[in-house]
Amino acid sequence: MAMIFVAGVDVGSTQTKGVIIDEEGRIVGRALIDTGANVTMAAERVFALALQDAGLSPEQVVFTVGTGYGRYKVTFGNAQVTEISCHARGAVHLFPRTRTVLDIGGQDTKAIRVNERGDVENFTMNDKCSAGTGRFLQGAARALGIPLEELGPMALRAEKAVPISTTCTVFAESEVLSWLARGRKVEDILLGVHRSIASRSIALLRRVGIEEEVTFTGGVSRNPAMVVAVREMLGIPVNVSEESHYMGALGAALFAREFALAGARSRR
Amino acid sequence: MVWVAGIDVGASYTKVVIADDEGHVASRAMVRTGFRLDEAAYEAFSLALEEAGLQREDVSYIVSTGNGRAQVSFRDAHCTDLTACAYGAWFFYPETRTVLDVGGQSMKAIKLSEDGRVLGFRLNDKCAAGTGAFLEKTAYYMGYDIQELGELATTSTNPVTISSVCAVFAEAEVINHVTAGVAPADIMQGAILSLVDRSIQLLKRVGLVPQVTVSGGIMRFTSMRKVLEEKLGLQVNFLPDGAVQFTTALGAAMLGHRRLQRLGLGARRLAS
Amino acid sequence: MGENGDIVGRSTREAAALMRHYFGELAQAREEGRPTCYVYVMGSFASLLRSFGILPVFSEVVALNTAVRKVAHEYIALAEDYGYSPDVCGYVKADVGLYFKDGDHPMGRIPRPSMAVITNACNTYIKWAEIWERFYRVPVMVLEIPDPYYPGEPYGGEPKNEALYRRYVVDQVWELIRLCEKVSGRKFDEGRLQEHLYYENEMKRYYRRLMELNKSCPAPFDALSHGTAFLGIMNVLRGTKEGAEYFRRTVEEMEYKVAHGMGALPEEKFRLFMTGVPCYPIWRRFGEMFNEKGGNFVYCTYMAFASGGSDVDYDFDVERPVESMAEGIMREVRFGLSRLLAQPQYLHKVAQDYQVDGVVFHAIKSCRTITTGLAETRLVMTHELPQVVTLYLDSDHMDRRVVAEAQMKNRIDAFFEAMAVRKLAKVQ
Amino acid sequence: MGAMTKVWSAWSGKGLEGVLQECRELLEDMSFPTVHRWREGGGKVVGHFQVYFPEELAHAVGMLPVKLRGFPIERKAADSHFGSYICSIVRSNLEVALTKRLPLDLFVSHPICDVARNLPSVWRPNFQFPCLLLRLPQNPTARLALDFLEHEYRSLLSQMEEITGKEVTDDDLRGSIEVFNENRHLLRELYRIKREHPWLLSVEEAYVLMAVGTLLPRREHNELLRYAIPLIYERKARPQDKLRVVLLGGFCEQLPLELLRIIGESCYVVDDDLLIGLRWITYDVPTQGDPVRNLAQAYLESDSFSPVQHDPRRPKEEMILRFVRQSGAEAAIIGAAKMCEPGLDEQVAYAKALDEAGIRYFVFDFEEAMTSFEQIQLQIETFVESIMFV
Repeated sequence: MAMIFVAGVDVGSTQTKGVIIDEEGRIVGRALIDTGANVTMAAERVFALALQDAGLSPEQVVFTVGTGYGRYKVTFGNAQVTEISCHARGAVHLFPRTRTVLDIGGQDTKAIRVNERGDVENFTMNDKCSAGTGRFLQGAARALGIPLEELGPMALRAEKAVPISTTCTVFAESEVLSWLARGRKVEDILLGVHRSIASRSIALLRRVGIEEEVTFTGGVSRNPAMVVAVREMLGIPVNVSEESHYMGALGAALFAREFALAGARSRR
Repeated sequence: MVWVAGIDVGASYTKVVIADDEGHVASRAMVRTGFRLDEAAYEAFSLALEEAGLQREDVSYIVSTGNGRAQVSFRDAHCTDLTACAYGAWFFYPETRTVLDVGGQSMKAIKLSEDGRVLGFRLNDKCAAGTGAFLEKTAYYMGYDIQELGELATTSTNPVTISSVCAVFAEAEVINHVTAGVAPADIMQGAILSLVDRSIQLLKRVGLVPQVTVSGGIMRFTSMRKVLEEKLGLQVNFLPDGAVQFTTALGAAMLGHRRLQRLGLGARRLAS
Repeated sequence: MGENGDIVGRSTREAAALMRHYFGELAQAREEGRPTCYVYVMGSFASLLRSFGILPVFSEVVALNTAVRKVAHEYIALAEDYGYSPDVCGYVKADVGLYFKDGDHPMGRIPRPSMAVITNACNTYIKWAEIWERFYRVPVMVLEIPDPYYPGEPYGGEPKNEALYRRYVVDQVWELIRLCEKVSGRKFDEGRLQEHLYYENEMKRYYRRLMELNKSCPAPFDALSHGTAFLGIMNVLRGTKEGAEYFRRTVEEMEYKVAHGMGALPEEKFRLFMTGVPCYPIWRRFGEMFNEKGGNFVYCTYMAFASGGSDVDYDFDVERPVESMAEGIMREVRFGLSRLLAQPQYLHKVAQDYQVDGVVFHAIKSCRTITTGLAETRLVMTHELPQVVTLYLDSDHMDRRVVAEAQMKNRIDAFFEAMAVRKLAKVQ
Repeated sequence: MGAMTKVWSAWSGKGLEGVLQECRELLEDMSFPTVHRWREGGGKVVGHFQVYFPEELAHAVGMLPVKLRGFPIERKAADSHFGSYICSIVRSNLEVALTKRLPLDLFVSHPICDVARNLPSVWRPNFQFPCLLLRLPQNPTARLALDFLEHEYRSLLSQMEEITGKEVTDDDLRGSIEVFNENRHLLRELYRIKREHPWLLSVEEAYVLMAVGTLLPRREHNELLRYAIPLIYERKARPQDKLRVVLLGGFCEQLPLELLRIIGESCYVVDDDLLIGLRWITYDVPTQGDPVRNLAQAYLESDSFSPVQHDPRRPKEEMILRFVRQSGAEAAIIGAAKMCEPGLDEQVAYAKALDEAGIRYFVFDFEEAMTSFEQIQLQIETFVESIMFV
């Protein structure tokens, strides 16, 4: 019997990610593009690119799960699962002892309690007024005129963090500018920004209860200063994967595998 | 000839206007503000002097304004950009009694007396900040440039409702509409309508008295003007192209002139 | 089907008709200049007011109907133009807007007050009533009810100063009676009060019965949508014969459904419990997001506090109407209020009694009475009842500007995914 | 015994600038050295939420009353206990208690707003010490309001007696009332300086001198004020042409020091409601008769006002106009804390009253935790410019 492949497509507000895995759960293909205005097209394109990356043809993928804000727009998908469930699945797949997942994304931050199978036991998401954490970083980057990916490394060179009081994304820029005007070092301001996001994320984690191990996923987990801040303020080790920005798509693919296998069983 | 200067040290740009006592602009200059506010102010002022063919001593009075107003070490006086912007708008349209200023981060409505004094003012609610910037982001989401958005919106037939005033949630609403496959023109027009609604609300709160003069870049698009005038049921003054960005600096300069008159100092420099 | 068709769904239809009738009565009172009293759902003194022929105007009910009818923003904008902050309670602002629209309301013209009586059940009530004092220049009485002694417990123990508290409240009730005499021009009639209290007792007995019936699996009604209709009638017809009849018939309907194993939904997959108020700006859609996934609200704290604590186990002693009414109101207000404070033990008990799978915490920007304790309650609950999945939503009950439907939907979907996993685990 | 411990002497012998600097540092020191020293001396501590608390009672049983006025602190622990839409002061108060920086033996809140009345139930699951609600009457004209309050005070007193193990006599209470009468007298003196010689003492300086009282035994605060007030009069400062304003909005959550400084730069604040609870009672509480009843009566009869006290005898419109006129102010600055329902509601009524009286005013909102002030400074300066210039 031929190898079975399944796919997960994670349509986020800024980026769309696709992952293809085999029956063993190994990633065989992946792709990442900007979402843009046409969501369905983005989903199709990322799927095509992931296929290309895996060297597969569409027919070889037996099941596709859509996730993320645009999950219902993955028209070629066979099912939809929220990104909360997907991040939980993905995190436990990569770090099997994970019991708590922190996912900081562009629109939402999520704290998720999971069991050993990667099922969501309980979860909580950011408060209304601290929505858009990823945007918060973008705002700071724009205010300082520094590329997004350099924020983390710069913050790591800080001496003393400035206090950043606003949780509101809209005011991130003006608060950063206000510290600049008072002559504070860019590095210290950035560290302040990172610590403020980390501290809010930890408040979220406390709401669901922190049980080790903790895995940090989502785009923002690629930022080294954020990882350091979260580890430091939590006081316990935190898992971070190289694949963390693909975590939602990976989780979706894992769901696709389960659904495909369950379907296959029921057909037998 | 008595020369006065207004220096508007804004978050992104520093603008200078040098004018005579009649309000004729001799020169204008603009530089990026950067982190050293005093230096930016000095640089822009020097450029303006050069363009006007004047020496520093020729300028009798300097008023700084904007975020960095207190950092301009060579000023004679400073005032806030609200006071300066209102006076600048009044200078262009002396019948102005209400000024609306729509910037990227904040929106202001100012009530004026017959001689251009500020009688009252209101800023947007804190949870409705970032409105202008939101419009740009909306355009970006749809894959358009900010310059094209006015044009785009005119083709809208069925604009969406955007009920959030918070830029973060409004953005989520836009994403939602995009995800639902709504036509970009309808989303754009929806965003414009919501911005105009909020401007009108702010104008009402400060107590709208005609004439209304609009300053601020985002309102310069024809479609936006049209919607605003329709909804207000009034003709609205728009500052001429090219002048918009310098209104505040000009206002500061002319306030300087007024101060000179008050002090009876004429062309003599106050201090050096 | 014939018999079913008659009885099933009757309570909803009749509630809608009665509510329309109430608004008609309000409009009529305005035309005829009948005395009216502005009141709130917690501590409304409706029976006492009715005994004087004074029509109680439930300001929260009036306000929320602007949101359900999707015009709340028009009223809120008028209040904000006048100076009220976006952070201020949406009910208050809708009511301020109503003043500026001279009582113009989608359900009919609302009369101005002849007087107002409020309790301290919610502190915003007091600030709100101060606005009436300024706008309408009518007597406003703030009747103080000492707070629950042990927050979080329905009516725990006999506090040390209870005898004094009772005297304090009774004394204030007499003050209120004198005010009603002045406003209505009528003498206090104990017999009429007894009659209204008798009907109020009836209504509350049926109301408690309804809450009890919903412990059945499947539950016969949805505590959010149907429950809100019930508590609406509980308020606006409190102490009336029509109200008692309505609840008699409603209990009949629900008993019938239970006897025939009929639930509120075609298939009750998940039993839910909501704490907080409904999301009126998207009233129908909010319920659908749960119902379409097989989630039925079997209990909602709204039914407790927004009915003025009508589920409290206390019958007025009609033989000593004033004292008993004072004590009843004191218990009801405290009981209602204790549902609003951080309340882990109470939620615990409800979750077990009603066999719930998930709890929805609905925090709203408008109301800090409801919202302050939610996060702490959830925190304690997460630790102590790990088998129950929880969902925390932030929005508003009036202001559509802070209701983000797409974000809400995402969270609700994840909530159901988590509950589905639990259910599966239980079966295996 | 706690009452004997001297907890703070850093200021002694210093000049006025030095004293002010010490006060600022104490207010911003989130390790609460004075409270720890008090406890090390064997004393107990009651943390009470704003606005008013009968501190005389705590003082008489030998407890240090610490006003939970909100604190400038990075929040790590408290935020998971509250959702959005809750003001900053309740978060920072919980933060200092959860992190054990501020050690407490009793927490008391009041039903002054929907959040405050809910606090005992939010705090209770997190602490071993009792968390109570002290009910201050909301119907002060009720016939039994005084009896009610007196009984509430007695219940509180017996709770505190249980904690310290000290039985209080009427003489203890009378002695305590005397100390607080003197404190209020000294604070009135401070405010007289602001009103009559505003150039001698800025709003921020007066505030820090007053606010350290929330962290000290009142005798020590009296000593400090007795020392500092003559120094203020000795100051060499020249009156400036500044706008005289009253500042309202600091009755519960406090304006950050930086914001007070900004306001002080362009205005003379000739009166305000900062920490109004410390000055709620405006006359000397009688020491004859029943001291507990006297205290209760003083609370009910006092002429003070704030958005969280309902009192039909004192319509707030009248109160604010009197407040402005008595201080000889030309304008009013009316703040409200973010998410503070009573403050925000009242702001509107104040504004309308001032409108009708033709008094210029400026309305703003703030947060104790705010760190950027550009917008607010812009508006305050524009406001001042619009009155003083052109």
